[in-house]
Amino acid sequence: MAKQKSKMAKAKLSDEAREAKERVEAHPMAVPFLWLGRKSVQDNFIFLPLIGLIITIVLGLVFPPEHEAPWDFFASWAVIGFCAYSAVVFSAEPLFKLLARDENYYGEGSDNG
Amino acid sequence: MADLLLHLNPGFYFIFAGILCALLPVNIVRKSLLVLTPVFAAFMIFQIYGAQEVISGVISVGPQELITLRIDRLSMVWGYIFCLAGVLNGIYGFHERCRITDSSALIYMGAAVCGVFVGDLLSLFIFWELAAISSVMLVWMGGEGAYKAGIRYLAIHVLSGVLLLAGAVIYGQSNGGDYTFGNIGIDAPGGKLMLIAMGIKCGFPLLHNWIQDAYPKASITGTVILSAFTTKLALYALARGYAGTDILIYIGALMTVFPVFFAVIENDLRRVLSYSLNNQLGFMVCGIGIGTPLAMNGVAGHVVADVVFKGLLFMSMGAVMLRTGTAKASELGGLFRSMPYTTVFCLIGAGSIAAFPLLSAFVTKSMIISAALYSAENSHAIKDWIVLAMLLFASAGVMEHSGIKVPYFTFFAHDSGRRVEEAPWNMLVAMGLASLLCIFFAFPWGGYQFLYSLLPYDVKYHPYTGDHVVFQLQLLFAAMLAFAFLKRIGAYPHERRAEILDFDWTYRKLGLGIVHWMSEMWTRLSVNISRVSMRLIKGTGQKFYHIFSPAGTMSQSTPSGFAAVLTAGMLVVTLIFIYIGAS
Amino acid sequence: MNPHLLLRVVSKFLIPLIALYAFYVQFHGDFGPGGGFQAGVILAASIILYALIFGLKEAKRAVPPSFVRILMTIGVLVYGGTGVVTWLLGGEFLNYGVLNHHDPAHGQHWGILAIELGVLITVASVMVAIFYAFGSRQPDLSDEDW
Amino acid sequence: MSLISFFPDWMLTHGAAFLVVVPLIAGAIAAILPKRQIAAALTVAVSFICMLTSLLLVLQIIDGQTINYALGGWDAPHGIAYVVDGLNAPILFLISAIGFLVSVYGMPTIIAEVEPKKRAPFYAAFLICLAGLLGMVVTGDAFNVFVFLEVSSISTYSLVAMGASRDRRALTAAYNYLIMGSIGATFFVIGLGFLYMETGTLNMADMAVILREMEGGSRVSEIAFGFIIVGLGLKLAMFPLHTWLPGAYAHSPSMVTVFLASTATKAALYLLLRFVFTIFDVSFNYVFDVEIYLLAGLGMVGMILGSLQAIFQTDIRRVLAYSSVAQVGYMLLGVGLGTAAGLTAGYLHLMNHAVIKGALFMALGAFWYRYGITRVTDFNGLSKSMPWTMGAFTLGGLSLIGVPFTAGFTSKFRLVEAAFLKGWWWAVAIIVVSSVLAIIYIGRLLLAAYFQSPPEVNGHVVAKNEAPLLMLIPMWFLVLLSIAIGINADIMVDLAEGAASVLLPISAGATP
Repeated sequence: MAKQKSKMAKAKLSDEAREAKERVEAHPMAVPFLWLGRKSVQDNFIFLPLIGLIITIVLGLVFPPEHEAPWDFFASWAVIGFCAYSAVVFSAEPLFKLLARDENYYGEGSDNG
Repeated sequence: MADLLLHLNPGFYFIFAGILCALLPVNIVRKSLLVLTPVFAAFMIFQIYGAQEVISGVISVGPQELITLRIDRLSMVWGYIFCLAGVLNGIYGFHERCRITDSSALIYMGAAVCGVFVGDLLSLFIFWELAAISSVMLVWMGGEGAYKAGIRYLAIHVLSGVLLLAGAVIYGQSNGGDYTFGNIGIDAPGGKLMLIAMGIKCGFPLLHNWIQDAYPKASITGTVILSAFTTKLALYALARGYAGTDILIYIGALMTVFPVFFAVIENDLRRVLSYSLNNQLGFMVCGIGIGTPLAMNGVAGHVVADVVFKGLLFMSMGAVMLRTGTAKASELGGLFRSMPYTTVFCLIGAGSIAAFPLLSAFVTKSMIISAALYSAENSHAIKDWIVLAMLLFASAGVMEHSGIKVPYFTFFAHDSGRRVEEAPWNMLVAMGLASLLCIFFAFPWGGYQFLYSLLPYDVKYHPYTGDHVVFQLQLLFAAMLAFAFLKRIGAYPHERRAEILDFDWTYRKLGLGIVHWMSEMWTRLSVNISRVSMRLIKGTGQKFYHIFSPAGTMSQSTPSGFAAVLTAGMLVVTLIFIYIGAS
Repeated sequence: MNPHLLLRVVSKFLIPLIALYAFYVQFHGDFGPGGGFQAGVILAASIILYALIFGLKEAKRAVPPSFVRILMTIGVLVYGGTGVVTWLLGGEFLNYGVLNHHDPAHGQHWGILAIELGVLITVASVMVAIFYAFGSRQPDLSDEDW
Repeated sequence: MSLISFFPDWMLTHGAAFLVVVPLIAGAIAAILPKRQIAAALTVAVSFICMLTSLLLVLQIIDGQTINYALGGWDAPHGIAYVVDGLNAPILFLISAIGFLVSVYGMPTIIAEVEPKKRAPFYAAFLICLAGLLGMVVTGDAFNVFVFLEVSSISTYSLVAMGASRDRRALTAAYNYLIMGSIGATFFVIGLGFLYMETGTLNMADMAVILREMEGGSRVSEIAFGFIIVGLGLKLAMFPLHTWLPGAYAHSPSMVTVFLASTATKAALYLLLRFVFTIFDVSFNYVFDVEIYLLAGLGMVGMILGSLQAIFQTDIRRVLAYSSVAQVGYMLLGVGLGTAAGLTAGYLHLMNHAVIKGALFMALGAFWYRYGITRVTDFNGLSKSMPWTMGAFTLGGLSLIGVPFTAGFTSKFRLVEAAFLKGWWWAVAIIVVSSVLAIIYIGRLLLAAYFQSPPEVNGHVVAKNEAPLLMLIPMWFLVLLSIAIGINADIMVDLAEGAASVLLPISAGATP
């Protein structure tokens, strides 16, 4: 438990240290938004769409669709979105295996590095 | 004089300016021309086009009349958006000092504008080819790898032009010499040829590879310019000639879906955007296929929106490339620290293409999807519902590649450690303007109404209904959730450098291989043949030489005696002819 | 002892007669057979005879080649000049009728005489010139051999 | 016509005779002039006067008028008439204008090419040749044609022979030409004799009327036609009878080559047109037969074989001489088509070819003048040593090939069009093949001139040595003229159409 805590503290510390370093290098307008780069922020980003999704599903009950598709139910668009997205992402791996070749495959060199 | 200007296709201003630019050594003048010409052209369109269709500038070439100016509600939309894109591109390329890019860009824009405003197929062909030829210069400015891509690009576009011409000639001849460019339809003579020609330029499935091949290899500004015109010109031609052609619905639906899969595995972000471009074109082609006034409005509106937000995305990637030297997702990341403005603009572009409410695609793409929905409701046909499903799937797919992948891997994700400068001011201005437009076109209080007022048909459509907003957001949030979720569980694939095969493999590898193989075979064969053939050729040549050379039989200074005999022989021959003729 | 003594004596007597006959043919041309061309040939024949008998050198002294060349031109000029004169008098080229404004027939006479004279001069001089040209070539045979 | 008002009235009435008489008399005078310079000045002046006179004639006939000038006041059919109409007026102008340009061009070259003693006679012969050519075109009397044909031919033989001081082969060439030319003239006069026997007149217009009344006449007139065609064919270098031409073009002095190439064959071709279409008539079966099979056929054979021969030549003048044989083929094809379009194209090509070939031979003369170049291999790097002359040669060569915006293109294009109209697809193919061959023989020269480096003499690259201005100006005038025709051929086309309308009056009806 303590170990975990110290690990978290360490992570936090390194985040802070990194941010301090970045603050010097970063664009002045970007300074207030450096927290976006924190790991915790990125990890917890998931809650933003989750909350949004829940709200819109609820609102979907308030505003029923005027034109219904045969497959429509109350959260159908959410399901479509989630499934379609996941399908695309999961298809990436096999597709990559199937289609990816070395960058110099056509013998024209890799463009722009 | 002013009267004359009213009969001049506004595209010619671009071409004149382009030729001028080719000769002008002064950079600042060229740049101002690049920005001011579109403004002036747009002003002229405004002057020429009242409310009625305008047809003028008829030039007679031999028996054929070329209508060089025809503005109606359909072409007007394209004309304005091309001018707008011209201005944005002009500002965006302000920092660049390259005479070739400037002049060819202007000529290219001019060709596109002319192509949109001409009234007959032959003129269309001329500008179709001019656009191809002038734009290949932009590809070639991209550096080393671009040369071969440019050649392929040119070959494909010239092929497209040839098909168009062939179809046009067949069509015109069967119409009794009437080449007017109106609704053609797939069943008209030559209609299929022209459809394929436009299909090539539009990136129909299997004909699309030139987009992903050439655009990412063009120069930074080149890509931005290219993205706006060629495919949109082809869309205009489709909208004009093939509105309501059923097969376009399915082609379009297919076009929206397949690029999604390529985009997800592609590493080069400009290539990702090219696939995304293809995918957006799919929506519009589908809309043209549906062909109802609402769908056509959706197409026209989405063209406007697409030129702006796709331009914006390409611009932001261009800015990144300018500063970091690469557009590969695997090499980038965390750039929001260095390029905050670009990040914001890119996010606005991504939001627009993903059709977030209050951003432009929301008010345009939804018209197409609604039209698909209505037609499916009317027909109750399974295939129409499938089309709708494909479109919805593709909408989620858009969210994946353009809405999330492009901005995420560039500006967030794992910090690549690159610390670079913010984009130059002119790029920021161009991107800023484009972002404002993205917002303006979807602005619920006056913005989208303005956009709709430009559209070719008078159809009432309200994008901001409660259910529409809610369900669109549902879709998008679900997609984002899926992204975050997959990322979290580590299922989201890492970006890897690779060359992704597409249909162009058939000609870049298979075709080339066949050619190589055949030439190899030919070499072997010719070793055997050569001895025989060489002897034959040599023999013939020598025989010719013996006959015709100065020392040869034909050329020896003929002795007068022989010449006299020849003359007598000639007399005999003549008399025989006369005898035959007289009797 | 000159082998051609007889020839010389006779030809010396004949040559003026031949020349005179040439002029007879010339001036009689518009009444009877004859005219400038024939007259020119006859006149040339007299000179050529002279050259044959007395040698080319002598003939060239009597009628110098440069003189012959000029005569050729003069003949043409007389012919052409007549035409030009008719022009100047207001007629068509070679329309002799205008030469005498009282009687066109007289004009015709004058004109044809002038023309024939031009022809005579040219033909005679060209004949002589051709003869000179051939005669001036180095002979392949010496004088003794024939 | 406002231009006409610049000429004195007297010229209006007497122009036709004036045109012939002036160079004739001047030729006689030139023969005895003591100094070359005076003779040269006289030649330039006279040819200039001739050019103005013929310009006047062209202006007078341009609205379809015909000028009849009765020589000596004796009216036609009895007297000799000089007739100027749409057919021969442009040729008259062509001959006299080329004569003027050539005499300017010749001023430097004659010094280099002709012995001092022979220079004045050279000019005399040139003027007489000019008079002969003009006379043979202007006259309306068939026998007078023969007279002037001989006048021009005999003076041409001597002109060719005067190239002997440059190249001894000129003598054999002149001799060959003499034999062949005499045969041609004899054939022609035999034909005239037969024709006189048949019709009893020597006046062309009269002959035409009588022959039409006789509906082509008997065997006598048929044989007359055969002799005339062969005789003229020889003069205009119709394909198998062209053997005299390369030698005569290759070895005569440059000025003579230019003059011959641009005018002599053209005048003969004019006579062919005159005899085939106006004196005889294509409605006579035998004429039609000869026209459509023999003239067109031999024209096309000549187009191919002439071009092929041009490719293999090593002497540049022979290259162009054989090319002339090929180009005559084009004109004959136009004649053979027999339609108004074909005749227009053939006539246009006649004029254009005179301009083009004149320019090309002028350039060759300049090459010889500066570097003594006669062989194709000597062309190496000429673009660097004589840029202006080579430029003229290049443009002329392109025009000969028939590149768009040159004179050669306009006439070839019209010829192709005419062949299409008539439905002679194969003729189109042959025109194309011949043009491709032209690309080869001209391209060969251009490649050497532009992509090889100039030869070195004693380790030094030969110095740049441009031709004198007196040669460059006429050369470039012709070259620019050919470009101008290529850009706007309206005037030429009008003239050619006028000529075609003389040949095929509507009343006589076009050939089937």
